[in-house]
Amino acid sequence: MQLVLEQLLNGLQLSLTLFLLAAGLTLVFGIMGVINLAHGSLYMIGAYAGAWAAAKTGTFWLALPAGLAAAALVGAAMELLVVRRLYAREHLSQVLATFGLILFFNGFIAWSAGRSPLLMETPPQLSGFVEILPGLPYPAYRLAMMGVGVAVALGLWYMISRTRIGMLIRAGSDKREMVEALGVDIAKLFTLVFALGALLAGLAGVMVGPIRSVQVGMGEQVLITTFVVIVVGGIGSIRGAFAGALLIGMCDTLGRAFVPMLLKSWLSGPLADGLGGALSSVIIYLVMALVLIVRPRGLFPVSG
Amino acid sequence: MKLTRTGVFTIVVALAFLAVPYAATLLGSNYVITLATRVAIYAIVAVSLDMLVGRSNLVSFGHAAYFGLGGYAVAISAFHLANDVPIFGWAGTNEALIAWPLAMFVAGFGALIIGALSLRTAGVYFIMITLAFAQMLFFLFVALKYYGGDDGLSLSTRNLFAGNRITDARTFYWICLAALAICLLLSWRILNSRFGMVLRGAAASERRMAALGFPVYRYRLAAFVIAGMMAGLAGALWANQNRFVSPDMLSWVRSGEFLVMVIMGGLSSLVGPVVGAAAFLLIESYLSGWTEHWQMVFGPFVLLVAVFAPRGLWGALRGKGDV
Amino acid sequence: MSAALQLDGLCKSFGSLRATDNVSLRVEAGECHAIIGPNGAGKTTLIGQITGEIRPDAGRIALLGTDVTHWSVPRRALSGLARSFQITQLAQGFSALDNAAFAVQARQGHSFRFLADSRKDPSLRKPALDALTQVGLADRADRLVETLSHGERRQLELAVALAMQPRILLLDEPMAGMGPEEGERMVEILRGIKRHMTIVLVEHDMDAVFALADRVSVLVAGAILKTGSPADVRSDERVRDAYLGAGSH
Amino acid sequence: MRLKSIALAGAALLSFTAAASAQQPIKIGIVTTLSTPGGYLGEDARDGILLAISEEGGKLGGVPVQTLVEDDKLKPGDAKQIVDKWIENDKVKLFTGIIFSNVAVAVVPSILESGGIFVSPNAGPSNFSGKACNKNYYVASWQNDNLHESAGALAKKLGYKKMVLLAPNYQAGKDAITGFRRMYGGEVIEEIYTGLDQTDFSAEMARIRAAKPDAVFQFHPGGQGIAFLKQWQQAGLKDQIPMVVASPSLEQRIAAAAGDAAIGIAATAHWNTDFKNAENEAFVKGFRAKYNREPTVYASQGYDTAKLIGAALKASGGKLEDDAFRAGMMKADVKLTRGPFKFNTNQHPIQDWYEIKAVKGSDGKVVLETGAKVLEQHGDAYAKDCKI
Repeated sequence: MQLVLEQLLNGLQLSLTLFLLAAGLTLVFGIMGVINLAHGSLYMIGAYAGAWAAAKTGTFWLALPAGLAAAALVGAAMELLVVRRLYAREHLSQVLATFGLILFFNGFIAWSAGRSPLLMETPPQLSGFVEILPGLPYPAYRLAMMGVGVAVALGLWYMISRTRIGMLIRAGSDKREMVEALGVDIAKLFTLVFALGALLAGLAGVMVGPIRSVQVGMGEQVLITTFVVIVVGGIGSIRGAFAGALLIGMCDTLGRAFVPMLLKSWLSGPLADGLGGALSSVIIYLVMALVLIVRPRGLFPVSG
Repeated sequence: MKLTRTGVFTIVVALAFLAVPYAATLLGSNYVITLATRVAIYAIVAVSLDMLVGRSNLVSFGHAAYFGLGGYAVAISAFHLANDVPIFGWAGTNEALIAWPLAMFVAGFGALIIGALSLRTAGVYFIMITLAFAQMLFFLFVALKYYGGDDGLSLSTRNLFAGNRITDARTFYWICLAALAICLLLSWRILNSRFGMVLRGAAASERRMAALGFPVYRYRLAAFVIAGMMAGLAGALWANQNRFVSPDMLSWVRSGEFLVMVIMGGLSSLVGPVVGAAAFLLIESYLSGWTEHWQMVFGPFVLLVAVFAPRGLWGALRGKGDV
Repeated sequence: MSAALQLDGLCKSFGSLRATDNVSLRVEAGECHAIIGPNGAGKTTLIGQITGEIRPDAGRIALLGTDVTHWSVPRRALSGLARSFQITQLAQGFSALDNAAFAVQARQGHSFRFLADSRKDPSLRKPALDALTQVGLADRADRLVETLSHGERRQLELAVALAMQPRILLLDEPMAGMGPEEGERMVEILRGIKRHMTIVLVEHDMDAVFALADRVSVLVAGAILKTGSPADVRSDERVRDAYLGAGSH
Repeated sequence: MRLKSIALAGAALLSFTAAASAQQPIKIGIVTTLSTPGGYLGEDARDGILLAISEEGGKLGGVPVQTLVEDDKLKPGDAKQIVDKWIENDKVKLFTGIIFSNVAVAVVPSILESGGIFVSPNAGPSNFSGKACNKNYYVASWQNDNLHESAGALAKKLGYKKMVLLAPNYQAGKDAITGFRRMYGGEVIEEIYTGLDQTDFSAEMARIRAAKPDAVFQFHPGGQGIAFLKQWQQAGLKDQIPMVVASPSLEQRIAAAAGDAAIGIAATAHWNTDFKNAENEAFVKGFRAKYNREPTVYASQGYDTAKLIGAALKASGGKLEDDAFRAGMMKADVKLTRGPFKFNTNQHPIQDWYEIKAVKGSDGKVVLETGAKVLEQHGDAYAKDCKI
């Protein structure tokens, strides 16, 4: 029972990390209609900038702003130099251009920062445990990550439902004229939103620094899962990204946690272990397929 | 008949392919042939992908899956043959005329299932879902220990072609070139047939085609399967050329590269994808030989093509209005 | 004899908006039945339900006596329902003749024919050209769609629908965006067609409606306010208030 | 258009023009992984090889050499393409550099069929160590199983009775578990297979905690290994359950990137920075000076590979076709950074394996410290099937 609870927490934690990545991606798509394959690169840039700052200053608390700033700045630059030219274009051009960006960023990081994975330590304040239930300690850092994820979700919800920017965002990409008629500089708004998406990716990057490997290509490892999340949730919907992240994060974690165990109850040991491993690595794709069979536009389809 | 610019360049491309073996003799190196064979194989994939992306407006980001399925079909039958367990109880699976159609069938079957699900969606969903399905197959092959997992599977020898050995580089090149020619001819005929008109019409206006009474989904699915089969043939050829397959054949990066080829060459043209495949392989191989940081040059190059030359190299070469 | 098109109690809501509110309508074979209504009356939603692009929440649709409520768009089209689009939906990059030939091809059954060049197939080209001739576009046959004038595209819209040789022709604002001269030409063409075809005409242009329609239904706020002869409708007080009085025309 | 890059050591050029005997340099094709997350492995192997060459002034074993280097992108097909090019265009006969087994499996047959020689600086897949061994195929690093056999031996030596084993769900991972079990002999409570690109291991760690083993063996090379160690520490398991790993899951770069999370982990390796022999001290010093970073086990293997090639070239007088090259190779008459070394009958190493522990160094950084010998002059299980 305690194991189940712990695994649920693990699933929730993975979900919230996925949400940070998915929120930025889906925001950018929902508002500007751009698919950004290089979203994972922004995550990598956040992590590298964070690791670099942590190494220079010796504290995670400066790494955090450094990572956020780097990702947001690179994101803004990306929007101004490249993405801006792609709004009116087909998804195909966007896929291609941002594919080129992935290659560039991977090459650039390898060239400038070297190929070694970088060190990034857990901040000492968060290196301990919290006993959530008697006999169930949980790493403080992971709890903190969950807190950040929830805070970001709430913040985004507030921004979108209560603020002027949120209203503009809700107006969506197809109502450009309307937004412009309100006297909004749409070009600036887009740069801002793109930078915000990048910032969220950077936030995810810095935060996973202490628990994952900071290295070239780390963005692509999470990119496809993030896509699965937003497809399941409904591309362009923040609510969908949240639901999708929960579904995918939970299925992935619980699949890895319990599928091999269940298989073991009616298969021999090694076979069950192997099959369980294979099954849990494709489980999120199966979930996605199932969702799309029932709802081809995701759980929270966005009109238009 | 007046010769258009497209016509001229098409002939130039064809002559270049025909001249390869002579160039190899002149240079005294078979590498030109090996490289041209690779170009021909990738060109088949690019042509098949253009049928979807260029002609049908279906941006498949998982085309490597069918390429890989085709390759694995050949490799797995060879593997069973080598281990004395022919798959279907008979030993002819080393014959190209059996193994290659089998590869096409397997790839086409995969495309049928993936397409049937993916085509329910459209636009960016379609891009993502094809990507995700290909990724799923990739992970499956990685986990498939019996067939080598991520180490892949080696073929001890190339298939026989109508009973003849095709280990000679030139022979194999001619076979691949013929396969490319057949695929080009087929795709040209298909695109101008009634079937092709429905596909292209639906790409231009799906609503119109539905209102006329075309169940567009079925036509697209058929196109998806045909393209998957062509990619499967290319995969079979690739497996034969390298005498090796690995899950890397199905990776999403490769799917992305196929898209780059098609767009770099020029969408919705007959020869464009062929030019794109050639340009892609030459540029990539030149760059990665030139600097270990090739990605820093190649990435921006891809980006520039996407932003400034959406009609691709072929689009820039050929005259306006030509098809 | 069953009606060409019969709607029974159709309802469709989008959120709290009732776009179609219990609409029942009977279009007799051979008549030209106009549906008019102010902007936002629910005409587009109604057309969508008739063609099959929109599923009704409740109600029943019968074409030529067959219940087609759950049929797909293509299936309804093949059973004899042709439509034109308010905003032209022509296949760009194709010639006028190609566009008409699509319709002929659809009518001839499935198109799983992969090798023969369809552009050299007289069984497609000839009927397509006939349809173009019918709307006076024969001399534009080989022009690409995007090079045609707006009026010509509207005519081509009609030609494509005619090439389907439908039993029922559903015209969605065929006069939209036309100048007076082009409009008159279109009315002439439609008058010729109307003699041998059932037409459902959804139109804004009142002159055209009163020139062509045998009967008129007025749609207001998703519901049918009145159905009757053009003269009846024209003199109806409520219609005047709801629609004509508000005076778009 | 020559599609190649020639990393021609400047010194080689000098000796080329100055030397009285205008001997053609021997071309060495180094196809290795420089991009992707695995790029640092190839970088180190390449730099190790190049260091050995530059120390000798562009020669190996007194014979001038010229290197060609290209990135295989961890794609077997690309690697094959590069090798084909070098065989055909540049007439390269001697190859090295390959890091990953899946690349080796694809490429090695082409090299051997062309009459070429391959000396592996890292990959030692079982495919070519048994029945399919070849007289022109040498592995200077290890037979892949050795890594995990030594870890198994260490676990046995440390007295662990019940263990949980983890590895990625692909070939190398499954080989790791097989190899480990071969020498371990104790009870395996559970085998857990992880995903190829998996970055979060919390679910697995909860399973391990629930299984309550004496110790854990895990095989996650590169970035996955770093993530695993960090999360292991964070889950508080580091102080509860001992961990045994093989060299690829705890080498110098991983230790540096994992930081404190690596401390206390027991690993096995056949080389370490602190090996006390003259060759190694010179190598470590030279590597630090030239590249301004710590060498890894991959760098040492690259260096040793070059040294072995040098010994063979010296014996054959720079001829590759000669049987003398092979005789020189097999004799391995050269001192390597890792100490005693000889080739087995299947041309894979017989060497010593040591316990390696990550400890906090005097400067606060993590260093790897060599402990006792775990396996002495250890060969591999496949050699008996090899008939050359």
